[in-house]
Amino acid sequence: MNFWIVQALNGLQLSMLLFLLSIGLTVIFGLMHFVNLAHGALYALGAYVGVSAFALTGMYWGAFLLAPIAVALAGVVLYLGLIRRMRKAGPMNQVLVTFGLIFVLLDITRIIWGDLALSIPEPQLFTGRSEVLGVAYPTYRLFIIGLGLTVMAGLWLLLSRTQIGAMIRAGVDNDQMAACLGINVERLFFIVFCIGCALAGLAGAVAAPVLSVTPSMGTQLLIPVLIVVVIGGLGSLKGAIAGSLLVGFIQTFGAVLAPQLASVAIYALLAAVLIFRPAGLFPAKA
Amino acid sequence: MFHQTTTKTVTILLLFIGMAIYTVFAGFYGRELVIEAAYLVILAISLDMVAGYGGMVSLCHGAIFGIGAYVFAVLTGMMGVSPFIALVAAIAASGLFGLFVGAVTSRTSGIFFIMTTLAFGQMVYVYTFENRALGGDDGMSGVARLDLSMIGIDTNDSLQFALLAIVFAALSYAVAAFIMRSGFGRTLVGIRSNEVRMRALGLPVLRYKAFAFGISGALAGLAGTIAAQQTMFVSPEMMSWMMSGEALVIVILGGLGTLVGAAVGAVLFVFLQHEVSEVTRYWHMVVGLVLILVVVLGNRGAYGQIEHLLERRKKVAPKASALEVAAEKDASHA
Amino acid sequence: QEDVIDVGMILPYVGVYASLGEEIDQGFVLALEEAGMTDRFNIIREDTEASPQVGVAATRKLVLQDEVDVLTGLVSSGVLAAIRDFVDQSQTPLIVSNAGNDEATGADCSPYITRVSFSNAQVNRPMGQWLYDQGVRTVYTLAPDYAAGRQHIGAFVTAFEAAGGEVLGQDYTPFGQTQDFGPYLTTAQAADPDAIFVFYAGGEAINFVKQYDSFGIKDETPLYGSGFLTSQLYLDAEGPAALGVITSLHYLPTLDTPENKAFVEAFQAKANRLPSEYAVQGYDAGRALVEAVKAGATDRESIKEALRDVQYTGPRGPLEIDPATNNIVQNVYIYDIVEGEDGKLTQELLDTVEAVRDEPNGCEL
Amino acid sequence: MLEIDDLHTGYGETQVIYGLNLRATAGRVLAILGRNGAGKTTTMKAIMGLLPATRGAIRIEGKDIAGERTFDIARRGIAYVPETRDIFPSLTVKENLQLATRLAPASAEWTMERVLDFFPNLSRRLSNGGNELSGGEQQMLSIARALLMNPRLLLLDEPTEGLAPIIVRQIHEKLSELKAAGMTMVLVEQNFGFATELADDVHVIGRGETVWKGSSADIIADKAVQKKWLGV
Amino acid sequence: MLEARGLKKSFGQINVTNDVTILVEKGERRVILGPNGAGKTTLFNILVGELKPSAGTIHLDGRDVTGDTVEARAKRGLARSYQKNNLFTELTLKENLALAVATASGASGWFLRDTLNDTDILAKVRDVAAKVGLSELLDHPVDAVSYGARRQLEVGLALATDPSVILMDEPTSGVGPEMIHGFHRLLKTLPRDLTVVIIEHDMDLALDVADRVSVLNYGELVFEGTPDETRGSSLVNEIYLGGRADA
Ligand SMILES: Nc1ncnc2c1ncn2[C@@H]1O[C@H](COP(=O)(O)OP(=O)(O)OP(=O)(O)O)[C@@H](O)[C@H]1O
Ligand SMILES: Nc1ncnc2c1ncn2[C@@H]1O[C@H](COP(=O)(O)OP(=O)(O)OP(=O)(O)O)[C@@H](O)[C@H]1O
Ligand SMILES: [Mg+2]
Ligand SMILES: [Mg+2]
Repeated sequence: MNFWIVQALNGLQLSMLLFLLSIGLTVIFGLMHFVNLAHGALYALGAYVGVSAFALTGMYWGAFLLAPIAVALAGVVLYLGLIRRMRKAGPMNQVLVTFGLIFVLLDITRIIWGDLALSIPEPQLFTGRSEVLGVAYPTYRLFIIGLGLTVMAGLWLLLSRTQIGAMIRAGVDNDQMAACLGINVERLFFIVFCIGCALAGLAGAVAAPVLSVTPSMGTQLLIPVLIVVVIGGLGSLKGAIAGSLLVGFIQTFGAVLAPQLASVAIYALLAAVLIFRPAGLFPAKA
Repeated sequence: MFHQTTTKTVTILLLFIGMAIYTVFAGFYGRELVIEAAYLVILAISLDMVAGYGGMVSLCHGAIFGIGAYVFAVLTGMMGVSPFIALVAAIAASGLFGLFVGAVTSRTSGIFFIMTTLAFGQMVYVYTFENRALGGDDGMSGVARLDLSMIGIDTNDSLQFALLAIVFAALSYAVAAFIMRSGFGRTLVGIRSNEVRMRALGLPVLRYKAFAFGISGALAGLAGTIAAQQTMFVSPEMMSWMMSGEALVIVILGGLGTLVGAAVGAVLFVFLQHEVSEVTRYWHMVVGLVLILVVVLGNRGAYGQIEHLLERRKKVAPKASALEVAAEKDASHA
Repeated sequence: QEDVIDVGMILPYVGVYASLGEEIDQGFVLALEEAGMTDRFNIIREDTEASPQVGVAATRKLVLQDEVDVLTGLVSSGVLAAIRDFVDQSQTPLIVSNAGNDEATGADCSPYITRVSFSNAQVNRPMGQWLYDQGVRTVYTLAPDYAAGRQHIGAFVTAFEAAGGEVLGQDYTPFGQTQDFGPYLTTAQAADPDAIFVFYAGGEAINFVKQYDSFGIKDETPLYGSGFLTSQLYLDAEGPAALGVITSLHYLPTLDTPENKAFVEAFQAKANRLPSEYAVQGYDAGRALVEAVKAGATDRESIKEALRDVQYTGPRGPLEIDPATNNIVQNVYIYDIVEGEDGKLTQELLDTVEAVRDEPNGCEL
Repeated sequence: MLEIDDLHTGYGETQVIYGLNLRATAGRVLAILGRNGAGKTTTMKAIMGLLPATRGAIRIEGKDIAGERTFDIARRGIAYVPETRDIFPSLTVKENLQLATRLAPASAEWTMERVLDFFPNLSRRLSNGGNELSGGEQQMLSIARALLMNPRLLLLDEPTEGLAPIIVRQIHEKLSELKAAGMTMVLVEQNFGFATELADDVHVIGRGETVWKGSSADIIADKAVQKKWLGV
Repeated sequence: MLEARGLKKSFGQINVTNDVTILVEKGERRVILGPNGAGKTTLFNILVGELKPSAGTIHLDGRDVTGDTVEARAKRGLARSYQKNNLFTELTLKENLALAVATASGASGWFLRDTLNDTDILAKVRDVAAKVGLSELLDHPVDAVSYGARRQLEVGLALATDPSVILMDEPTSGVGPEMIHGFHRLLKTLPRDLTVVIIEHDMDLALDVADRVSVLNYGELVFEGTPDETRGSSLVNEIYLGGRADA
């Protein structure tokens, strides 16, 4: 029994981590329909900034705060210098440009931080294990679960209580008409992009104590995160949540129940979902 | 829609002739580069057929390329089958796999299509990576090259093999161009433009898409057999999504939906990669910057930009209110 | 004036293995400098990017175009396997400075391939008996699902079962895709073994050690493994989580021998950090070449012959080339991680298994 | 209210409008007529800033807005009903409408309730996706959306297209009410009867220029103009 | 020729098509009227197979096609035009029409011959273009012609497949008076064995060409009759025309 509780927590924890990692992408890719392959690289950048911030402040929370800010700033630079032009250039060109960005960001992190794997320790507050549901579970992982749920709720509120979600979708559907309704699509996307980047940075800082910080961490993550977003269906927060839960639990229980198939499990899942639901599980109304 | 314009003909001829001349004068290493460029040309053309004309952007062409290479490698290396038969079998196998993927993914579109193809590609990759009988992650060596000694070609000679690879690339272009300007190719463009309408006009769209993907897969498989013969070695690396991504980058770099662009992109990519890596260890960054520049400076890819400048649709602009003029004419007849 | 010897160095300088390539390169150069023979050698570097295809191309270029006298390097086994036939056929001596696949000095051995690093089996085999002797009767094993992972674990398991131990379960985690080991750790723990034995390297090693610690399994089930798990390169990143982990490896920077002290000092002066096993492998590749040249070797054929007779005591202790396989014969050290005087983590030597030698395993030289 | 002087505009290298002049007086309805392809829509787009004016001036209450960004123009109180309706497909009907209320003042005349009252078809479809509406419903939604912006100037590009006669009549009544209430409108129509009944002034565009100006009554009387420029 | 019986379709709670039976004879001109949202387009979508009805059968030329795909029905000679333009926007008008002609004639499967260079196909393209008044615009891409021209192309694409039954969804909306006249003339000159079903709001045109008129309201078929009966119907007047006697 305990075994299954812990495994379920493992699944939930992985789901939330995936959610944190993918939410920035969902925001940019799902809402703006902008294919940002460099999301993984931004996440890695967040983790690296986290490492430096930790070294600087000696505190985990320094990393937690500075990483999102720094990556959002990187987002500002990227947006103004590049992304703005690419918004209407079509998905192929976006793929190419952000593919190029991956290379550039990767080498920049290598030049600054080197090739060796780095890491930061868990925050003092969340070391050790805590009792939940009768089992001892690593506290920091519980923190990740909690943070994931918080971000989820926050975004849910933001998108359902304000018109921002609708404005963004309108801008994507038809930016000329959106402008005719007085929406400053350009500025809206700028903000969305920066928020997406900040979330990538946050994910990096959160993942750093659990996963090692390496130059390749971003590329490694890109595929699972894309899978999460696509399985869920573009443009919906609900989809991102469903996608991360599905992928998190399939990965976890795949590893437990059929380890020899673990490596193909998520690809099989992706193929199956898209063959039967060609637009993902929760497609936006389009 | 595809038209074999003068610009295209001249560019592609210059490209292949240039490659051939370079091959003759280059050293051993230069020839290796030419061979690499040649099979990338084929791979990129095969991808451009479906991505550029059919709107089916595939992230499993690396895997299909790898299937061609592996089938060829297993047949010649492990089973001692004649390379000719292996070549045909490899092309058939990758074509069939393409057909299969095309058939099951044809209902999805856009990013969903990309991701489904990625899934199939990765499944092939992971399967190969973990399959000990195929050498697992270590890959497999002992691949044979085509034996063309009866027509006096020694494929073990680097110059002759490189020239042979160029011939294969040129043939592939010719085949692709021929198909793209046929009724089938036109139909493919129609599907890309508006699948729903094609269906309403009576076209069994899914079958056409699957078929196109199969043809493209066969070409990608051919590219794979050349790659396998070049190094006489295959590894799962060839099948990974990075390979597919690279193929896509090549196509966009050269100009999506132009065929010639795919070829130009491949040569450019190989050139860039090797020239820059001579200069700096951080050559990825330079290549990345070039990619970004190409897009920022025109969105059309290197060849696409040239074509645009040369052929800037002379006729495009309808003289204002052509319809109105027509209507007036009509009215006066009535 | 003696002839300059062209050395083709095939290493990954970009990609996941870039830091290893860098270490090996520095070690190699150090050996030449130490011998005062930098002028005798002309190093031509080629990047493999950890991709077999690129590796093959690079090797062919070095051999056919640059016509080097000797090749060295190779981090990934896949690249080694890929170039093996070509190296053998072109009759170019190759000094392997990392890639540990057993076949390279086993069934697929070649007189032209000499390995001064290790074989996967060599590093792990001693742990089988040793663990049993410590009273461990049952283990659960974990490793990434690729050829090297299976070899590392396989050698250990064979030896452990021969000694009388029992393996309760084995999991192979998807290579390069697994970042969260939680589910595997929970499963392993549920099997209730006396110990867990693993092979992980690089980023995976760091993730694994930290996650193992955070799940609190350490208190009940000790962690053993192949020494790459707690290599000098990753200790800083692993932090306190690595304390008490016991592994085996062919080199420790803390070895208390004059040869090692001198080496560590020289390396630190050059690179400003402690050398890892990779640095030593690079060093020994250079040193072996230096020894061969000192013995009068000048071209491909004579280098190949001279390499077989190389024998000296280096930083990792006495070593020689096994004429039966061309693999290195060396000590394997069993060590754990403790907190050093300066508060930093360091390796503490627990036991030494001397002169470990691989069986020919089908190699006929 | 709206004055256009010597407007030149087009699509990229294709010039469509050559020196167009236009006056829409406050509180009156101006109908722009012309054959298919005459450049009516192009003119509307230029007013909204969706196409750049390569020459000439577009003035709203004396202020030149040529070159201003579209959303700024919209915020000046100009609402646009495009001929393609341009409903946002991934938004529900309700969201489509809500977006338009963002900029409206609290005391706005057109509220959600009033609009839904006016188009009961829409109130039954509030939670449907924008692309799930029938063609006519989309047209209604597009008009409703423009009204909800409570504009000072309303640009209507073929507002009756695809509407059943009964709805056309209702819209005619409502637009007449709006006109009576002092709203300025610019109307593009193929429905000659509808346009001339509603409009005070009529401009006819042909080949990218204004080729005829006058009042509704004038053009109703002038069969020659109708035949020459409209093909009626 | 085209016989639909007992068709039902609902989206969520709403019945958009409720037990609709429409029997159209060969060569008949049938006009479908109805207020906005009555379910006219939905009916077309069901007839051509883009929507699956929850009940009912559809026979085309005596053959049950209820289970057939869109493309299969199109191959049997059922063509449609769309209310909302559904064109190959980045292609030229000629390419648009050629695609339609080639698909219908089987040339879309040609591997060796170019459909854009085929005299038969081009002749057919020009013929259709002339019919819908687009001859002057053949070389322009769709996205560079005016809205009215695009509406014409809608009809052109359907005609180009040489159908035996053609469904046209508001073909004249957004089209200027003289083009409407042209279209009116076109309808009159279409071969008499071609079956035509039109959704149309232009009453002058509709009642002039119709052999019979069907009126839908809230998904139900509420009226069917000749044009004269339609003119006289108070029901039609009430729900559709809005008390306008002059229609
Ligand atoms: N995107 C475009 N690119 C190039 N030319 C265009 C474009 N859109 C329209 N045109 C041309 O501009 C001219 C005017 O088009 P416009 O749409 O303004 O006509 P209109 O008067 O609104 O006609 P309609 O009554 O058919 O809507 C037409 O000749 C058309 O071919
Ligand atoms: N996919 C859908 N989901 C939900 N409701 C839909 C969908 N498609 C159509 N409807 C609804 O069904 C009803 C009938 O739509 P339809 O398009 O058939 O009307 P129509 O008679 O063609 O009207 P119009 O003359 O305005 O084009 C409308 O009220 C519409 O909102
Ligand atoms: Mg218009
Ligand atoms: Mg309709």
